[in-house]
Amino acid sequence: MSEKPKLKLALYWAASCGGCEIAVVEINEKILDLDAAADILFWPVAVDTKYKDVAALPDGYIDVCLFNGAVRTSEQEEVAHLLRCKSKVMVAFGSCATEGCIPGLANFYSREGIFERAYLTTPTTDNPERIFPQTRTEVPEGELVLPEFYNTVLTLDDVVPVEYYVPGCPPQPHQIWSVIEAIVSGNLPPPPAVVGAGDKTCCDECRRVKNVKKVKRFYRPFEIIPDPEICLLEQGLLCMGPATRSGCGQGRALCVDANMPCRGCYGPPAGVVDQGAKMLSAIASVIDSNDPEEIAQIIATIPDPAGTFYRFSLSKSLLRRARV
Amino acid sequence: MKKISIDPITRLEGHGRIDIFLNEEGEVENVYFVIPELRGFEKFAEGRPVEEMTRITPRICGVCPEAHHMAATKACDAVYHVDPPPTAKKLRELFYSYFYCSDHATHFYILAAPDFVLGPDAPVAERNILGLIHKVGLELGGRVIQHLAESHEAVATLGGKDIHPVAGLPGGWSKAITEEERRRLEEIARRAVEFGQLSLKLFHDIVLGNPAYLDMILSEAFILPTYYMGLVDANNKVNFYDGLVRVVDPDGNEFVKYSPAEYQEVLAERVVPYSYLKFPYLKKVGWKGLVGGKDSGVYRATPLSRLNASDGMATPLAQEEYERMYETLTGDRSGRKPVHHTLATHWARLIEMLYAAERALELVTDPDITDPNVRTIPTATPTEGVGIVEAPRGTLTHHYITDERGIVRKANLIVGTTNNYAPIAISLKQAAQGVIRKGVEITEGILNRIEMAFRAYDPCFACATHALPGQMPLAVLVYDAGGEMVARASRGLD
Amino acid sequence: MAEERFEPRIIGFLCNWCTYAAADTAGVSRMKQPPNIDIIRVMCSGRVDPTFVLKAFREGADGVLVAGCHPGDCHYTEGNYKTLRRMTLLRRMLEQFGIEPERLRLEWISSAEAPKWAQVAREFTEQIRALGPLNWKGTVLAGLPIAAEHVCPEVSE
Amino acid sequence: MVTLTINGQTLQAEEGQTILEVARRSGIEIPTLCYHPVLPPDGSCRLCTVEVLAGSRPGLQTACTYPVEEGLEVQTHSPRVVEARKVILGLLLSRTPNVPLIQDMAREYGITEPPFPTENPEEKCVLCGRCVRACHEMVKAGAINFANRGLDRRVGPPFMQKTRVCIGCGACTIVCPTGAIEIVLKQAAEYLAKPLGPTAAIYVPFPQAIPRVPVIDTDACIRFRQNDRTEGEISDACGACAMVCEAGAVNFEQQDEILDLDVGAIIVATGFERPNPAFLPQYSYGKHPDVLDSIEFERLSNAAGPTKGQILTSDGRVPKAIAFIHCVGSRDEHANRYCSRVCCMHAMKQAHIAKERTGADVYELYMDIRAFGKGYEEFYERVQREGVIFIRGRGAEVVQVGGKLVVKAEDTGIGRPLILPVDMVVLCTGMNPPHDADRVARLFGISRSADGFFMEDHPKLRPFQTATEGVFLAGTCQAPRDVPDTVAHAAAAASEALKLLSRGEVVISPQTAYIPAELCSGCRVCNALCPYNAISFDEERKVSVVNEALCKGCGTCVAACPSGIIVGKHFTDEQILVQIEALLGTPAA
Repeated sequence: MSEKPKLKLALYWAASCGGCEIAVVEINEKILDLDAAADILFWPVAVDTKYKDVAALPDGYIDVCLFNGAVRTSEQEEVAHLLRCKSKVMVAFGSCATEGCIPGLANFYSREGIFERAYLTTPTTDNPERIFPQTRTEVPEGELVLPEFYNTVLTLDDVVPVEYYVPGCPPQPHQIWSVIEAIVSGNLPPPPAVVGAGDKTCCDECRRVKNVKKVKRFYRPFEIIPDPEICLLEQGLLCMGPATRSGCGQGRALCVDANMPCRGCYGPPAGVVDQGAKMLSAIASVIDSNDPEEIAQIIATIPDPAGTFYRFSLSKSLLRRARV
Repeated sequence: MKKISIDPITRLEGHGRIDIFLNEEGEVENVYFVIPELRGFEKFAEGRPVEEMTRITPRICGVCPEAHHMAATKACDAVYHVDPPPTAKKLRELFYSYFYCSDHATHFYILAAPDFVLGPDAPVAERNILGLIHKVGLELGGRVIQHLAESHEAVATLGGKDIHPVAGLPGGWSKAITEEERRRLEEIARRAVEFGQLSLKLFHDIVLGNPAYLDMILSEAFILPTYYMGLVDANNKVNFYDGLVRVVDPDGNEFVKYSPAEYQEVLAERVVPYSYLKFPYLKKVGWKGLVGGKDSGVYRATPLSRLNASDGMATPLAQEEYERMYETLTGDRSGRKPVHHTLATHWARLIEMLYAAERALELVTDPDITDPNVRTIPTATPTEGVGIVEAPRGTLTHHYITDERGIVRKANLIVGTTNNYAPIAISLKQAAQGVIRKGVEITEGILNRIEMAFRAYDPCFACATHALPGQMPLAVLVYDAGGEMVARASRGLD
Repeated sequence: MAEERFEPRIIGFLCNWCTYAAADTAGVSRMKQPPNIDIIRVMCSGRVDPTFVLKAFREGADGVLVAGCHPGDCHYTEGNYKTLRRMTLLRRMLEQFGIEPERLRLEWISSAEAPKWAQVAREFTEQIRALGPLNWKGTVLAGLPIAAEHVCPEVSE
Repeated sequence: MVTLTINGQTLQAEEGQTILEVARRSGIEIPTLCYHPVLPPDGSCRLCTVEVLAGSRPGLQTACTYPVEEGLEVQTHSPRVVEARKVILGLLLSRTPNVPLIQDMAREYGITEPPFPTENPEEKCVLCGRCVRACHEMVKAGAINFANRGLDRRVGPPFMQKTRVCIGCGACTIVCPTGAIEIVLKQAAEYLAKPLGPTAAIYVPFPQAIPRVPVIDTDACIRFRQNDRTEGEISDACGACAMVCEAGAVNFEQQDEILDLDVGAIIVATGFERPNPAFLPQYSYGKHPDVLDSIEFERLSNAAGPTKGQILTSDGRVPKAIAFIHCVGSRDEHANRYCSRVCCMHAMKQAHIAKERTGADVYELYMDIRAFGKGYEEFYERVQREGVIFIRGRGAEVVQVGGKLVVKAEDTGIGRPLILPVDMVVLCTGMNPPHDADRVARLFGISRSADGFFMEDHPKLRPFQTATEGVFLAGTCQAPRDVPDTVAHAAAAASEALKLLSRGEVVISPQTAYIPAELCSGCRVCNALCPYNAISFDEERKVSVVNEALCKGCGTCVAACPSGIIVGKHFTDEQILVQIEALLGTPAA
């Protein structure tokens, strides 16, 4: 790869936790190979780039932009547009940019609800004048500005066209490296496409024994000590594995290996339009009863259907948010 | 009046923007530190099963997800009134110690060390981990990368996943370890202890050995007397996983010592209209605005704070270094506590890293550590609970109130960096006042000196997105009285 | 009344063997029924993937009707029980999305029950009319820049 | 083979046979008392004494114990023999002067008065020991035996006490020639007294039964009851039926067997279940012995039945009035809503027979007469002509008034309540689906209609086919129907099955599910969902596989597949999703 002119790579984050960057660093010694293979534009430590300078770049100057984080503020949307213009290839990197991830759960509530909780009703809050953050604030010395906080968490491809998606919360380092290699060697599939993950579901990588599923009652993870050999769903634990894309563990399902049910961070597999709906359908299907009463009782043992089935994908779901 | 806006990443989320206003004399009039980011975890926690908080809250921060995972796990224990088996507790602390090894190393080598090793005035493009490796040589660089890799490996082995771990649940830990895993973990712990000592040696040689840096550390611009907060064990030794929260006043006297459940009596958070982040302060002292000192409720929760708030370290090597640091920093070598040197935080961080490694070694060689009994099934009706751990960037508090089914009705979170919002703002103002003078040309180096004050806190806003490898993109905008920009220097996309 | 009467948009997923036939007969026998229900035929109510229901709401349906054979009477032995389980769970989840569970209705109508079909069609339409519009696209998702036209910002200076 | 002569007549006989057997076979009469064909001979009564003229043991010998031999020569009525028998009969008559059998035998030999003083004129037991042998040799119970000696000799259980050893089989009463033994034990008495049930433990279910072979009621059969005693080991008790069956057809070892057959078509003809009218308490069924259901009446009027076809009340009288109540448990929201389709006609048939055989007043209490079949209406008219009284009005209640049965009903013709005193009530019951029809349905992948009968694939066009290709329905398992309709239905099913077999292949609908193996992750969520077991799991490749020959295309698995890879041909997700978009894209109708 060294013959070719060095690749111009940009990493950028919006509404995310930073785990995606940490994951990039966790390619460990390979970080040096990355350094050798590509020029990293504003991976902010790496280069000094002003907004102006970026804006001044010719469109498509950047080869690949790895964009992580959801779009939650006016500022993030604006930058997404800018980077889209300057990048040949836009990659939604990680669960947030791809499907909203856990911060997307905020879509069950409104901006007002969130503000009220954060700035008024939390027990430690001290806010006698009932102040809320403002996009513009006059202070004695002048004016201070804040970006607008959207009512709904959006995904990157809501606001700009995206060529590739790298799922995962976070994308696992071995997958990141495979993606980087693909980028550097130009072996990317035709867009739009999901890269850095499998085509099947977690169950394919999961090492537990799977049998015919019939569930009489669902359990919460702390309620039972599951058999380490058998499929967790069969033991009544709501495991999102069946409706979750494979790829997190090389030949295993990471969370399930730790005796904890999958929560779906790699998003839906290829064939699935709406991860939550599919998981709901599967879960309901394995309920072992035909009696309406009993069915209701069994379903009552599922504490939080929406928050479980859409743990990571609410922002990309069909309904996208709750009506509040 | 002139306005200098140190404007890191104006349009970037998860970072701060610093507006500095100058008076006609060109002196710093005032400083505003703005956080344009909010995600609302406290709201959407509502309606979720409380045990899921251990898997939801880590997404507050991908840099210290282990801290949120652990705080949530402990809060869940409290909510369900359940006491985990001893081995479960040990596994949790073991996991947490490896996490400290990795997190402190990440911060020191990737954020801080470049400043000291390469010098504050080195070109930005070099002032990063790669530059560092070139400077100190691949051998040490390799050790750094190996140490990070290994401590991540340990965290993953114990927690199921290294970033956003999953093993914690009310009443225990989902996964016991095998003897084979234990042996590998011990090996990692032993190397981590060596690495901790090596890092301190590096700090001594390069930083303390260099009078320029020592002066900088000791200089007025980087001294801020405040209250200090930290978690301590029964003997008032630093502890990250469990214990009581101790707060000492700027003179080092114990101000309060509280259990997690009592946090509401001690802490309050001030809302301001120009930032999405609230300013926590000590309720009893009260909110006096952005000033330090004994009369202001402003406190700090950093590695240095933890050391200030404690009576020492629970492991021998760390304790030795602890004493050395205080002797060095108290002008009269009295070893008196507390010390207020913001930049000494780096030193404290390395001491904590060594402690974490030693602690890990203690735990991983504990005969019970491979005991398969790591779960207690909760039986009590869930109600309410508070969980507190020391996140690397400050005391982390999770508070949940649930219904009888264990569904979260209310949640309150005071995350690590948030504790330091006020002191950071103050430090920035000090630093600015220290370096920005009439007629001084604002160079990149000037900026970096201001930023160093900032970086000492290892800020991670909204326990938030962390510029990685970690440096705050920063821009200084110099405006004249008319508000016209007259000078600018910046780094990062702004 | 002055303002125009609200005409609900309803999607009906009908089992080929019972309700679809019933609806057919109802039509052929000139039974009075509202035009608000648009019918999608499936071989069995068990084919109705919750995705379809959510899709219908997302695309603007104010109500969704899923109808199949009476319990014990399923052409495929027990597909309708699976439907019962799915719709029960789905209704509960819709509540979490702020959608009244009544907007999703499950009915058992055999091929012989054309009058019942007509009656359900009338009832359900009125019920939804009473609940008022849902119009997800037009309200909840309104104003989101979803798949909005991407325009490059002006290059300053 | 040996040759012998009896009374000068030369006969062939087999080794091991006794003189008695040979004589009887050849129609030569020799009186016997203690002899019983299924009991080992005893020779105790000596009535069968004959005179052996030539043989190994010449002189007077008991024919029942003397085995034939080459050149044997026997006289059965020589003067010596007659003298001997007179003495024996004299003694017997003196012991049991009032037993008709003994009196008759004695009279034949000219003895009318007991030659000796009589101990006890009521004595019936002749101490022949048949009962003892039956109890020991046959029943293997050994509950009774001889006790005491000489004049005090008698038969009974140990110490003449009730004994647990007796199983109350009643065998002793059956073999006793003089009726000296009376059974007091309930169980056996009840069994033998069952009014309409079989009269023995081995019987032919009904004369038209095919195959027409007897069956053994193992609950009643002595041999099987003794099995229970010997913890399941085959006991050698009784076996009388086997001894007398010259074809040697009786086989006690026969067991139920489960056979695996590879077949190309299956005809389900599991029939209906006879409703028990007891669940309609107003009809007093089971409370009064003369309230019968149709099947019981059929049995009663059956020439091969317990009464040889005489229609009698439980106390053996010829009824003077009989009421037939139609629609019992049919057309009734408390029971089956549907019409039994058969009870009108069988009620009329039974009324016809009742009228014919008893001349009683016969009432038919009906809701509507449904005589829809060929010749049915005509039969209806005929029965009316015969004087059967038809009253339109459902029989409301059957009560006992002073031991007599009274039927309450309403005559809707004249709009008056009606009270009919009768001797016998016949409840015309209909047909229920078998109680375990659901299990059968699941087994064959058949569905059931709301009434519980198996559901045909199409009410008009595929009335005996099912949704499962190759599985057909015949007769009342699909719906109540009478004999001609059942025959037609069954024949149609049979011919359809043959069509299938001759074609050698099954036509399946194209709407099937398909799993692309390369995409399946083997979570097995779909496995339990298929009502036709069309989805199997390939342990090798760890993927689920659809057998398209079994799949009916309902799409349940498609909707359930969490990885969204199962394709529902002709009803794919894509197709349905665009339908939704199209429908909602257009303005409301």
